[in-house]
Amino acid sequence: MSTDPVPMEVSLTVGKLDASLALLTTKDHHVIEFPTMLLPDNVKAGSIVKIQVSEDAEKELQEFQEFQNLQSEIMEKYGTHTPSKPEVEV
Amino acid sequence: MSTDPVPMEVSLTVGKLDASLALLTTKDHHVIEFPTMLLPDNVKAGSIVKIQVSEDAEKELQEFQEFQNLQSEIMEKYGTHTPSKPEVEV
Amino acid sequence: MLSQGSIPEVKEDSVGHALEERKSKLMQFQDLGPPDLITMTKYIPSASTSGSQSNNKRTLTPEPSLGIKTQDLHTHDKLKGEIGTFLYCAGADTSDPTSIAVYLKTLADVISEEPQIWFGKHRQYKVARITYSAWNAFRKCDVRVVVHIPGAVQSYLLDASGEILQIGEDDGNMLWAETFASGIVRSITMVTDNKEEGEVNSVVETRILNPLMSGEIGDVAETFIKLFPLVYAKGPTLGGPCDVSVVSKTNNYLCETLVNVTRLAQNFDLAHSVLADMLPLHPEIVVLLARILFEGDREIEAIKAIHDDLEAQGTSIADYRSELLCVQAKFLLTRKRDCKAARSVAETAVNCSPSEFRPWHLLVSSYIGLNDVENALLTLNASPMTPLKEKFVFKRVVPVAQDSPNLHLPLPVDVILDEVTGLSSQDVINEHRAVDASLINLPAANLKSTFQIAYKFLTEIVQKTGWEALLKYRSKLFVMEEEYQVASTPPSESDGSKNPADGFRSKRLCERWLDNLFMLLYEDLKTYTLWQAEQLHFEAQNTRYTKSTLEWELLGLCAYRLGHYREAAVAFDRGLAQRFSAQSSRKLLHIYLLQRETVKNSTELSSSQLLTALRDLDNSIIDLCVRLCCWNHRWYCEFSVILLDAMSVVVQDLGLTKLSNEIASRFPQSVVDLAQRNLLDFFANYTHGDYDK
Amino acid sequence: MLSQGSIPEVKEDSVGHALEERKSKLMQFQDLGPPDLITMTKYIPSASTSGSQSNNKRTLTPEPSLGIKTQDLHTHDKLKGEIGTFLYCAGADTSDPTSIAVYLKTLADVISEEPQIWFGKHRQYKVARITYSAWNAFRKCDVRVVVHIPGAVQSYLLDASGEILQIGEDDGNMLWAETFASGIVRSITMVTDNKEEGEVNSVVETRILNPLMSGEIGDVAETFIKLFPLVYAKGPTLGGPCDVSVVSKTNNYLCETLVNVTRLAQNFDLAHSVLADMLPLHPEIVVLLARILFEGDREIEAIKAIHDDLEAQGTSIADYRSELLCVQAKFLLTRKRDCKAARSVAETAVNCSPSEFRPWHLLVSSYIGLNDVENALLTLNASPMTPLKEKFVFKRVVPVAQDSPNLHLPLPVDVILDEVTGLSSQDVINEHRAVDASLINLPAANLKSTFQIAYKFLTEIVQKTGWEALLKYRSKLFVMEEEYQVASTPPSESDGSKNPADGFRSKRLCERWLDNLFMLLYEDLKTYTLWQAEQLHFEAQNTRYTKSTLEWELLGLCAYRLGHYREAAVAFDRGLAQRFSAQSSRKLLHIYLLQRETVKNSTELSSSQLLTALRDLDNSIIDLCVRLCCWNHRWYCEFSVILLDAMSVVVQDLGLTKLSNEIASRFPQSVVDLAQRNLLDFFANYTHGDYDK
Repeated sequence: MSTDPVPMEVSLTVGKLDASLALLTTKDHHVIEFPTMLLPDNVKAGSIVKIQVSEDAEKELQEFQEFQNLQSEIMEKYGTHTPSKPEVEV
Repeated sequence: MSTDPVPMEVSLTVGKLDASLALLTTKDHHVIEFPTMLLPDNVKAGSIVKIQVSEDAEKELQEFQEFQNLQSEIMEKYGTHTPSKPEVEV
Repeated sequence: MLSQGSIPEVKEDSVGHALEERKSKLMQFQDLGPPDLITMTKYIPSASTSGSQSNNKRTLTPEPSLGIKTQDLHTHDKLKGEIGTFLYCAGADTSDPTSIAVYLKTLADVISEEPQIWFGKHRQYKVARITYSAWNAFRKCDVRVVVHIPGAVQSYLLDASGEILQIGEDDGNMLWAETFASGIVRSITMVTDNKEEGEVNSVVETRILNPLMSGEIGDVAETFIKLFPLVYAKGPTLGGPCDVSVVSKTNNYLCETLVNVTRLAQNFDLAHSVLADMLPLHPEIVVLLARILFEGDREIEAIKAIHDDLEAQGTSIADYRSELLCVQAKFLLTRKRDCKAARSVAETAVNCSPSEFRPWHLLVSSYIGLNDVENALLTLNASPMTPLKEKFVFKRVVPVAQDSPNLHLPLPVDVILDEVTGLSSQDVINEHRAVDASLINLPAANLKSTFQIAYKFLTEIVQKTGWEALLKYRSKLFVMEEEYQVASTPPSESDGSKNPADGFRSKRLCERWLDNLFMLLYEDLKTYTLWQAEQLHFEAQNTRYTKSTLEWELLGLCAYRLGHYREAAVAFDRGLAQRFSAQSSRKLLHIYLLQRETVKNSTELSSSQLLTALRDLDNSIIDLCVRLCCWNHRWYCEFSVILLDAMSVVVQDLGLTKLSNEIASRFPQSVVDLAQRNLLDFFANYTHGDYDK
Repeated sequence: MLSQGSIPEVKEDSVGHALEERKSKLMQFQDLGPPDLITMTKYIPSASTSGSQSNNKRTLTPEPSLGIKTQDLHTHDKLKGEIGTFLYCAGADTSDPTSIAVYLKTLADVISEEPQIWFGKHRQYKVARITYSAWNAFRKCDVRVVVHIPGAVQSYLLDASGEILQIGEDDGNMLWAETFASGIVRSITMVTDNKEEGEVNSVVETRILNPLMSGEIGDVAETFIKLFPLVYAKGPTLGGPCDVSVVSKTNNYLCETLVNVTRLAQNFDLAHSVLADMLPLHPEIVVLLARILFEGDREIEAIKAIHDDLEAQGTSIADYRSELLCVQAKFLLTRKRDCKAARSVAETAVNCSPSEFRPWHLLVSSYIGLNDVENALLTLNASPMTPLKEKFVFKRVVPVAQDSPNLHLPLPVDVILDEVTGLSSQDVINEHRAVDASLINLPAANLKSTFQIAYKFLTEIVQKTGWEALLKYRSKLFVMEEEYQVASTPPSESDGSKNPADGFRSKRLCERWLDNLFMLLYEDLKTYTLWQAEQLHFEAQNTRYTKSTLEWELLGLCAYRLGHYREAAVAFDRGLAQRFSAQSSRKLLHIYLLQRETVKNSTELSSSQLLTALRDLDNSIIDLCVRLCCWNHRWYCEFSVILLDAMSVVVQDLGLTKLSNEIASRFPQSVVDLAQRNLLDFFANYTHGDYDK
């Protein structure tokens, strides 16, 4: 049912950059504010960078499970009548 | 002299997304406004994406040369005394 | 107990001016709009006028107002000595024209019943007509009721451009429901939104009533909760708290008011059942349901409701997920101090809604709770601020200068507590003039909205680290834009290889506002430290350390901002020993309530020690509340959520009877009556709390 | 030829009020600040006062003003019938206190020399003192000169908080240089920044002089150009055009003014040599140098300067690269119509500075030139707007209502051209009342700053595509936020696989402002089409199509916005045949100048046809300019860049002598004198142009 993840690749020109943000432009006139920190070292105004984006299904599932676990823990710890629980369970 | 290009890779969670922009957050609390269009299909709120950024030195050089060529053309076409030119050249 | 002394008025330049001014500004009203406006035409009756008018006396039944024109409503033969006056009003019952008319008539009667002291002279005024204008914030129209005395009652409607609208027969109920709800949200929000600022209203010509006690028919809180589903969909029209960047159906002033009204009236069961009925059609209501359950101390049900909803969402993320997670995170943080779980939940909320302040706020708070200073600072820096948003306050519709000769601000003589109601404002002004400028201009005192909250976090962090260590964290984590610019400017002869800005790669830009907060913190810390050192020095020399009440207040506020509550209390206390101050009293009240919590949860006290400590605190709280109640009354304000919330704690300890006796034993009768009316009666007759009656 | 009729005044509520008001607002002045302020204290002399004062007559030499206090300067024994008045002024010579004092004295003499018609009565006023306040925008301080008559001249300085500052001996020259430059930039910018709006100044109580003609000593343009390097570094303090989001050293009002002054005075050589001297220390000056070279028609040098600088930059990108590329792209686009090269250059400029509007603006324009509608729309949509920026206009420092009884607005009777100076404003108001509301409220007329520019592009696109095709492009390229939300809301029963929003992936979100511009365009097109159809219908029936002048003007403006200049000219022409209108005249003037360009470049006309066409156009241009010159004079304004630029074109054709004769043959003497003074004298004596003298 679900399609294979197709990574998107796009080439961008680095415009003005300051300590926090760089302005990147694509060939078809999108502008992206990108954290300077996430750019490779040595990148400066005028550089061209390639950005590849792909979905990380595995990590997604892992995070979802962690979230579910946390929610179960919270429910168990604060959402049940702790005194009455042993009586029912045992 | 110049160091080898080291691609940066970062994992991001997709938050709210609308027709133009998606808000992505990194584990260490950076927020990126990213064009929805550049995300893979099927990505939705809650998805996790991997972004790889690398410098494209080849393309950079190519663009630089194209720019130089354009500037030379402009100079030749509009920046020289066209009538006097043939006399000198031939 | 309405008296002439409780009605502030402003004399109009010409009769009808205030209504015209309001009309011309309807287009500019946003969100909740302005307070209600009352205007009066007063005259001095001669034998002939009073005679000729008594013929056409009519009852207070509203007339249908089809095809009415505004000018018809307000032109009138000019009466002898005729003047126009106006005041603002909040909290009156605006659920239908008759209720409004009854209230207007009461006001008119009070003005007419005896000669009024009017700019130094006695004037036997009669009121020829009196009008009420209430902004319907849902429909963006002005609802107006005019009472002619003697004569008819008329009501009409102006749209935002000032055109008269017909009230459709079938639509009338909905219109009045909205008008009523607008009024409740407005009057409650004005008080609750400005809790931190002491509920101060700068528009002095305003009468503020307790909206939950002013119902002409029926229980206002109950009516409001029951009407809630009718107006729910239009809630976002009313705007929302200043830390919300995009209001949603469950996150706006209407919903905040629902929670506040339910808590004040202790009517959790009704709110729960109303919300539960809405849930199938509006799944996002679970956000409010959980809040109401927590407020009503039904924690387990609340936790289950959140859990079940999240489970049902699965991987398909609902719009309101972030809001729901915030409710959960807040519970974990404030009630359970489970900072680890709160951190995870808040982080997920941030990922869902990175552009909203609240998820970030909870994440910062969790990191502080976990003593993770670095992440606390990083997330604080990343928090999206809302610099353009302001807390809801009343604003003047008709401009009036502070010292306008048209301002009639009588002293309510029905309640006298000398040290409070007799406070000389000239003395206060003189104190102001004499105070050290650096103390009065401490900039952290003026922080607004999200910056105020962010500053609170910074003070919590500095309490853990101290100033020197905080500075080290700052320079480890952040780079300033200027530093970066300097570092990244290429040297004149480029060496072609090394980018000097690379060293900053691991740091991030410190947001300008955060940088500014660091500076404000430095100012506060400097003032605090200097004061403490000075005081120690004086004490060591056995010299008396004297300050004016205002100075003590400013020092107290500085300590309060820094979270040094004990030192703040000392300062407020010393100041209050010299004269009354409303601001010092409110802050001290808040500190006592915090101390009360600490005492109650303390395991180190014997039970008799505990009882004594509680008794002492309760007594101090009662004292402060009653004084503040007098102060508010002196300024035409009969409603304070700060006082009701504080007193409800004491009522739970002592019971109403004992509390009432306690007050009677300490204050003069007029004050006792006021406290009875504005505080105790509320618990006795307008709440579903478990108090003895 | 200054007369009492050319001096508007506002009577103060109390003497000194305007100066106090200005002082209290100094803190709020931003960027260029307010126009200069002149205040006067006038009195009616009696025999005794005039006698007692003549003893201490002094010369106009400024006194040193050390240790002066403001109150000393303005208290004065109260004189008989003493009143205070004020007006604003722009363009006066503020290069030193003596020049200011001379100007003030001239004004005072004009007021005193004969009885003034003052609110219907003749009043023989004398001026006791007269002051001048000029905002030094570089240093953010107010420079004030007071002339006591008879008596001394004093000058002093107020900092932004209203404190008196000492003028240091060594610093005095710099202070006055800045004050002078502030004044020039302010008066030139007010006119050039609002060219599109017809240079309209809404603060009627202002005298506007030609700054380049008002030098008390020396050539103002020359002085300004020579002073430029001294104030250059502080240029960004003055702010910049509304389409600039971050002002830079070479992109701000100071630099714009340099270019405008150089062009007006035709003093390219001086500007070039001054800039060339700055270049070694300030490489970014190449941006201005190239602009000046282009303005002076030294294209080849300009192109070479740009080329060499870019080559020197290599791969290390200078801060000003984007600005320099913009200058190049604009040249390619407007002078060479080389849209392909312009596109490439503009694209590189965008990549350098994606957050600035101008590179995008040039890219959109290139795409339009290339008939690439899709990319034109996409880049238009991507352009960063500056909604918070406004064009520089004069604002009142002292509030005065439109119909204030304190406004003294005399009719300058020295120049009479009945149809212009005698235009009845009541007639215009009546026309206004009678006009169709839909015509008067066409929203595109009120577009500001970058939105105005973006709308221009949209009209250029629709001229190429037509409305229907434009709509198709729109829905092909863009999705509206609402559509996306609807499409991406999951169906109640999720099918778990398909995201219905996927279909929108190839489209982008249409910005709200662009969506709005589409709607405004629709309104304009509807109005235009309806008018044209109606007119055809009337003509077919041989019925006269009658409209008021205001209606013709509104239709003309609509056609003008849509780029239908021929139809616009017809409308303005018909309207002007009925009565004078300044706005219609200015727009028609602009259209004639465009037509003149077209005729000159036409290859289809024989040389005699061409000469006749040019002659006709020149005559029409002269006619409009002279009328507008009278209109401006009637409203106390003697300076218009629109008129100077238009006339310079005609002067180049005819020469000054012929032009002067032409005007003399058509207009009455007073008008001829005015045109000579305000237009022809400028070319003759204040420029370096190649005109016969």
